[in-house]
Amino acid sequence: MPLFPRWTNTVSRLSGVILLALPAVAIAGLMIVVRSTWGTKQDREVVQPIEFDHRHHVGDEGIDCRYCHYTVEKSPYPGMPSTTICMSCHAQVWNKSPLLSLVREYYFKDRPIPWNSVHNLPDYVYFNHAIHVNKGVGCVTCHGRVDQMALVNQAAPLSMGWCVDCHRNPEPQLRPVEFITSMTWKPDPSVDRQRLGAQLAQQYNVHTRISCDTCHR
Amino acid sequence: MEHAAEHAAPIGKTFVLGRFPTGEALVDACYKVREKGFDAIDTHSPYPLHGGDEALGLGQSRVPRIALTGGLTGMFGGYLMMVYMNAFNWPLNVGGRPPHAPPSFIPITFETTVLLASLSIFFGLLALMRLPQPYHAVFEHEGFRSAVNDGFWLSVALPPGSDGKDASALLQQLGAKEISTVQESLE
Amino acid sequence: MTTPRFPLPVLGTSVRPEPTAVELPDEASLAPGREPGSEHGYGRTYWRSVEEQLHGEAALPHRDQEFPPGAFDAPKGFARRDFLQLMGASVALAGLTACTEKPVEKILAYTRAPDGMVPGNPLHYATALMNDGMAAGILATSWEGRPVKVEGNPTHPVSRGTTGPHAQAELATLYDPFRARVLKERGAGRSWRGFREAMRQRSAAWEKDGGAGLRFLLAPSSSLLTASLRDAITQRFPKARFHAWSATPRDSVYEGTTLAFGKALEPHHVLEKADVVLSLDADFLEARADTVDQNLGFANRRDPRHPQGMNRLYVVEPRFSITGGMADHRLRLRSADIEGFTLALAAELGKTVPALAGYRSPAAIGGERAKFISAVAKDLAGRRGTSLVIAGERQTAVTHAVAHAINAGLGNLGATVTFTEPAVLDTATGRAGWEPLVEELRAGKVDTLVITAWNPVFTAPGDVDLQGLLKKVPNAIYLGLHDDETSRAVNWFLPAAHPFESWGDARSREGTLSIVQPLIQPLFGGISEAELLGAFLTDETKPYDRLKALHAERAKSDFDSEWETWLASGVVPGTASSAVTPALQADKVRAAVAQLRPPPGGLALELVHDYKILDGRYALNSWLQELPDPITKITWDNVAQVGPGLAKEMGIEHGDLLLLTLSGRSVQVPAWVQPGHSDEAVTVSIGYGRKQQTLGVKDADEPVVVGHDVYPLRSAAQPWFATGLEVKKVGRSYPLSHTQVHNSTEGRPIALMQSIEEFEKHPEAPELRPPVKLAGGKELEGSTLASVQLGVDYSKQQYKWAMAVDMSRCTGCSACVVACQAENNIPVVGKYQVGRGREMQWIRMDRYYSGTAESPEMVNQPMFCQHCETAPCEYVCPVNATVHSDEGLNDMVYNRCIGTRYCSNNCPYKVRHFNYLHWTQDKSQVEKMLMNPDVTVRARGVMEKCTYCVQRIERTRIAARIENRAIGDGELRTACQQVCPTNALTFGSLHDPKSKVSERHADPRRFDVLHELNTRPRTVYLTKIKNPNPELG
Amino acid sequence: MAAEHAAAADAADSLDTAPLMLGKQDNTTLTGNLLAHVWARPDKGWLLSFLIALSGSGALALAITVTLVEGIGAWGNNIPVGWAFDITNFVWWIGIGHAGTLISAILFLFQQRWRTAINRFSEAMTIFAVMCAGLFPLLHTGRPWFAYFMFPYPSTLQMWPQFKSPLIWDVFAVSTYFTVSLLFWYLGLIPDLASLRDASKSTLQRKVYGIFALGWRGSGRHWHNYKVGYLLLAGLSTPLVVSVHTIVSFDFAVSLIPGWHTTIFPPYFVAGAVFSGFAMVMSWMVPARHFLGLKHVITMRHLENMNKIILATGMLVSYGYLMEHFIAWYSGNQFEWFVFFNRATGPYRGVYYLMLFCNVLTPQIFWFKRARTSIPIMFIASILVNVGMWCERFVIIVTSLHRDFLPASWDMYYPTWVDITLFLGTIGFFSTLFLLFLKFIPAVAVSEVKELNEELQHRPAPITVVTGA
Repeated sequence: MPLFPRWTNTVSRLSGVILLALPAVAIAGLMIVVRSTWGTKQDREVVQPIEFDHRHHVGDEGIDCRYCHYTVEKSPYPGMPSTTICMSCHAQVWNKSPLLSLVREYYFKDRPIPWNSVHNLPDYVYFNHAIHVNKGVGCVTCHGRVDQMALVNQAAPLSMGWCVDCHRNPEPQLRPVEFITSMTWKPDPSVDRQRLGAQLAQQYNVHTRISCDTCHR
Repeated sequence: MEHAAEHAAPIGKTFVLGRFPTGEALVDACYKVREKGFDAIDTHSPYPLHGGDEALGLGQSRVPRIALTGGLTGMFGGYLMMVYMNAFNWPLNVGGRPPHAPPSFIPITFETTVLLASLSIFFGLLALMRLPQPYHAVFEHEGFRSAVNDGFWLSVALPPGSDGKDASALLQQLGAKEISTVQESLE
Repeated sequence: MTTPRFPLPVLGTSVRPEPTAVELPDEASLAPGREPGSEHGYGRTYWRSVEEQLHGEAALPHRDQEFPPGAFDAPKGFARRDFLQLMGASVALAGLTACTEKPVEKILAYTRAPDGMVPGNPLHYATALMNDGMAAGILATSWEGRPVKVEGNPTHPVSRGTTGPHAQAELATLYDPFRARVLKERGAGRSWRGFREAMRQRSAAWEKDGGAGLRFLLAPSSSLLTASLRDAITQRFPKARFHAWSATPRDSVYEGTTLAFGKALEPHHVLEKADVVLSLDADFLEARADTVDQNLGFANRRDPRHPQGMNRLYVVEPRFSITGGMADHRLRLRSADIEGFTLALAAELGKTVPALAGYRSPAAIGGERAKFISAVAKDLAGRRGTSLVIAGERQTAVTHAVAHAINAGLGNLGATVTFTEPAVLDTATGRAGWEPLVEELRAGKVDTLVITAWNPVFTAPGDVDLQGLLKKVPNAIYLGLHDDETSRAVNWFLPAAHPFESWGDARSREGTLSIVQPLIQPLFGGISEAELLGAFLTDETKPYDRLKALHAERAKSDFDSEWETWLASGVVPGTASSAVTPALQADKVRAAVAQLRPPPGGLALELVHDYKILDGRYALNSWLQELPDPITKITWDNVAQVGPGLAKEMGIEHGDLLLLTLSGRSVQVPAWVQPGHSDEAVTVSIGYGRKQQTLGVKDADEPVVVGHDVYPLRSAAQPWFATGLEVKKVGRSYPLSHTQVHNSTEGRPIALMQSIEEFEKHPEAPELRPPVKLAGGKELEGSTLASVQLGVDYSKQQYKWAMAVDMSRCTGCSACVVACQAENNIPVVGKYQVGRGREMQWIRMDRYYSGTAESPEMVNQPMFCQHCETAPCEYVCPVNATVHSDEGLNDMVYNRCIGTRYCSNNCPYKVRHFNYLHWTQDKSQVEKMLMNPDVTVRARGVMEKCTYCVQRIERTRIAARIENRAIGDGELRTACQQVCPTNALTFGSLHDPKSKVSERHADPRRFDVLHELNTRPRTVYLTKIKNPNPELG
Repeated sequence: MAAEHAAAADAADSLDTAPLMLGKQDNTTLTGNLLAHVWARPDKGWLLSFLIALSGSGALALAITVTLVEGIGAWGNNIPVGWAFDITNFVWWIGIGHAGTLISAILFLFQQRWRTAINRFSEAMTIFAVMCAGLFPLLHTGRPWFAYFMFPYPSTLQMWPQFKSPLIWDVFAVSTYFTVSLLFWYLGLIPDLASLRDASKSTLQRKVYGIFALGWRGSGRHWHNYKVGYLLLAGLSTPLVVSVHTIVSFDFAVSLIPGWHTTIFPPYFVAGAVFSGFAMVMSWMVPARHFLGLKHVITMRHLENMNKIILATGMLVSYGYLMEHFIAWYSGNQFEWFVFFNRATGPYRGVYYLMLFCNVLTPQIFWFKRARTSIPIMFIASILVNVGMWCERFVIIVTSLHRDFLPASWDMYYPTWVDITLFLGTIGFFSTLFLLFLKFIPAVAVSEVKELNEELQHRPAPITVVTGA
């Protein structure tokens, strides 16, 4: 009577193959996960203390981004609107709306509104809004169609690779600064995108750097 | 084999086993058995037999070619990987050294060469030897356990249909001590 | 650091017009020993109340995201740390970064955005810092209401845009979580209102007797506000008296002028004009806040190419001081003998200078000293009107007077030394200042004593038992930053507001008035001196209004607009006191001299204020404690410095505990054998030896005693030096942590020094032939060796950053080290870890001695990352964590670093520092406010090093690129360059041939440290040039 | 043909001083006593030593935990001494591993008959030593949980490793070395596992060994390929083993620190590795052959040959020292010269002189046959050599770092208890694995010994490794 029955041949070879394949599969899986929208947090829904609807303000009312995010052109930070800015309209408009009761409460108590940050870079990354906005990188390029978002969510992966890709070849992303905040601007199809980009890069003297100290300090 | 499968109900291979007192006896026997027209034979011994390969009429081994292929893959793969990563995909200014620095790439190239060669040898061997194969018909015979310790066995695979009488007889006359006919089980 | 702007102080959410003390809810909530940074930590209560009001507990912000009100996105600064911490701690267990889920960060915007503030861009507010009452103007860089960096104010005459180490470290004091936060009466919490009430009740009694028992012991001050308050108080209580006390009195200076000119005057030394300088134990180069301008004046004349030629410095002193290190010739002398030396010099000069005839040396002087004197005299006499004799603050009035006489005789008055009325309110801040008070205390005449001087119980000389005397005072009040010896001895203790937290004014040495404006609300509800004094008046006016009222009449046109200009620029124009040209009362001086007797021989005790913690007022400042002493390189300790001769004679070695006994009182101090130190004296610095919480130190959560207290040896009569010292070896040794164990260059061509003649003969640095030019002849390259490998072509880039250090100018004051620490969030590691060679300061101030142990020469070489073009650290990093930027910076990417330490091993300069432990862990909220949000806070296990302040480069670059212009030379300065009092450091782009740094790179004195390794450093050094007197050869 | 063989045999004989195998053996007896120690129940001695070794491994686990929780600060390392015990241990262990590969591969290529009895043993040692060594490159990093940055994988950062760094070479070299040694060892083990499988009485043992034996049945067709494969692996391992320690030496030679920046390092490190490796084999074999009753296959001849190699490599190492010092003086480079001056006179001179004693003087005793054949002497000598080689690495690493170019940066290094525990812990870990090996796997290559036995009995020729007709 032999030690092992015949079927063990198949089993043993199969298990051998699996043993080798397992780590490979695991590593591949991890790589896929970090690239997935879950890994990049793009699918994460961030609920805000106040139901602020960008669709309404940007889309319907067509308010320029810079009206609220007022320091985006001169500061690394886009500038979150101070409650005063909300009230500047909502003192007259909807000044009784229950939706805005919290805003009024914060305002009259002179307390800041604790917004939840959506685009959250690691703290060792120094992204500067001012330079990008001044050199023709539009809001929509990174933040997506905010005018169509009820609840703002992260549009781009914001991975280093994603940043570097653009820094290596910015031209296709550039647009005339007068349309910087436009959500709908499309380059005139007749002109070649790359050419237009190159021309803008010339005009705004864009030269992107990929040295580490560009973002890490 | 297929033929048999088509017509009759499948039956496992049959082997005739015979143990010989010494390696030399076994080797001689091989020649004789092959003269008698049994080509599907194999020896089983605790260590490689002298002239065993010739006795079984085996030619050049394929292992060296496998090794060479693996080695070359490792060599070029390794070097090109480094060139791509450090010189092509993202050439960084590292201490003013040239991004493509052949001397610095040699050690890893060597390692990858050896690594892939060795892996291909090992797994190539397993493939050539059809291992792992915990079950084989020869194990059906309890006495065959001596084959890896102190016994020298000759196994003759019988052509389909043959009952193996002639083979056993032959072995007997060649001086095999312990002769038995084993059949491969099907489950 | 964009182009400096001086915006107006923001009135509104971020900075309130006047500090307000916390109204304490009830005594119960004031359990003593409250944990720092918790309930009464700035902000905490604030936020909690809001959040709770609005949404209750649930809505409380994540504990790591608390920050001052009005701070926008401030979590960046803090969360960065926490994030890296997370990596360090939890990832260690989790194993993968992906496994750490960061909590959603909160963004808190202003309710009403203050005008002029752009969140994310720092503002610079002008204010002033005082040392013993005398101001130096500074600019504070403020992030959303959070001051995180101090710079000198270029428009201020004393600061001239630079500061010393203390101003840089002031922020560590401001954000010290161990600062007192509770107003107490005999240990029990009280409220500010309660205190005022108590005073009001007492004032009834004082009004009757005119305040006969009301006494004030104030810190030296030049504040006009304080002056006006004092007048007001004396008006209300005519018999009330004011005294000033400082453990570092400048009395002898004023007594000296009184003796020489008949009235107390403030001397100013115009070192820029002086060809020959003689320092009589005057350490005028120590870069103290009130005298920092002298460094620049002196350094400008150390340049061999200076039109008036290079100056020559003689120093006579007992110990080896910073100034002594810069001297061309030094004479070791006990302080007690310096009087005699001065007279001998005067006598010698008298031979040629008629005005000085008739001086006689009390004791016969021979040998080396005589030689020295004659040489100096000859040199001085040869430079009439351009020579200068400076007497040190530790010296006697007579020495000062004779020094003045010599200057007068040499016609230096009005030329190299000028005089103004003193800016300080009290010229007597030492013994003379408080002796009457002590008498009254002894007599028990004082019923109320208000103390704002820093911790007099601790700083009182050994023969005055102030603690005991205070017991006799029924109502003793102390205003202090910390709970200390004095606060325990009084019955009312008031937590003081830091100068950065309160309104006030101050004058600099030469009188210029600066308005002191608050940069932040009082963190711990501190009270300013002005407020305290105000409590003794009937009108409730706030200091802010008093101040404006006081200065109202200065305005030429519209007060409010001018007022804001004053605030913005940091100085009130036209307030510098006019120079007076006094007449020397030669006969009086001679008379005084006639009394002199030669001092007794034997060992002398030399007390000095510490370079780092002065008289101890900075003892709790961890940045200064960790700063290596400029001379001894010792951290976290004071030592008894002995000369090499004495050490040999007594068999003393580093760290041996010595028992110092003087007139019956004795203390134990660890010994330090100091080259160049007098063999007849033992020098100890005051201020150490207090049990203290050492802030930010990994291994010491418990309070520990730091250093050794030598105040007991001090006597009121002889504050600075006394003969008759007995020294005994205790037989035990004491562990000292110093950052440099080896003091000689081993003859290696590292820190080069040459005499002026050699320099004239062949101007190139000895180790270096003129810099080679590349093909094209433009590029100046670091190496002079024929290179085995081609350089990288940097000419395509707009800038090519580089640095140059002029070692002729560097005094080693170490201001840069602290500035770097403040700018780059460099952690403090504590005495034990420093002892293990793990200090983190990015600048290592290398100090080498040459020559004999008796009269060594000192070379200082600030050593930081050289940003080698062929950096050895880079090619050994396995993960590309340190690589070159396109502009030639040696980038260190913390988040890529895995910490193999190979780069440090392969760095020939050993300027990289490794986070061996998690230094930045568990900091209180208050400490976190100190962090510069522009710089990553490093976690455990990563390498770090000088980055050429890359965060400043990038900010300036972005600002410039937005305006589509290039960065101008000098627009961008590194922290160390900006602070340097002697302008020894230059930074800029080599592509601009006119830039300062290009000039220095082209200077013949330029040499590259270890250039033979072909590292091609971007940081180069200029040889130190000395100007010895041939006669003393 | 036969004539040549005979000649070769005689040539081999003239060197054969002592027999390679004692007594008359046949396959049955060999099977019996070579496998005996596997069947035997663990005796007291084994249990005791295993317990000690196990506690050593425990200590290692503790030290590792402390290091991970506290950080590298738990060690004595500082600036300037960024590497100390960690890398010293790494180099030491890697070096020890080399003897195994040398014996099994190089001696195999040279057809040294005496290798057969000891190769299995030393290969096992290689593998365990490399495991211990591998710990340190990982542990010594400040953030080991990011060590995967060192592997070339496509990351979302688009960052790659930096292939100019010797550390990366190390990563590849050590992992390759480990993999290849493991394959080589296992390949050689297969026939013996089969032998165990079929010789055992208990079904459980049969099944367990059976699984690892992969169903080996001593088939002639298998042997046909097997021999070639084994030979090729041996052929690959030979340059590999040389490359590994060469690359390890590059860690130092490629840097510019005086005392590290030396062209002689590669050969001198390899020699040192073999030196210490053989010593370690000796230290284990002497007791093993005694307790496992292998004296008849591991004879005095083996031990003596090994002692000869220890002597030879010892001389190479001594030559290395000599050259280092000579060149340092001859170069006229003051930094270089100072380092060696400092080694002999500086604060670490004790270690330096211990190194000289153990590595230069100790082996000299093997000039004498009496010493070469005396068990106690060779045992003590082998221990001393191991100590000496550890000191050598310490001297090279620490004394070079603690005083390099700028005197202002000089400082001292003192180990902490964690440093020491880590080192002793690895020794415990090594012993644990080794004792397990001795318990469950035949300590000598059974089938090879049988083959050798065959050879010796009717000595036709040395083992032929040429295949085909």
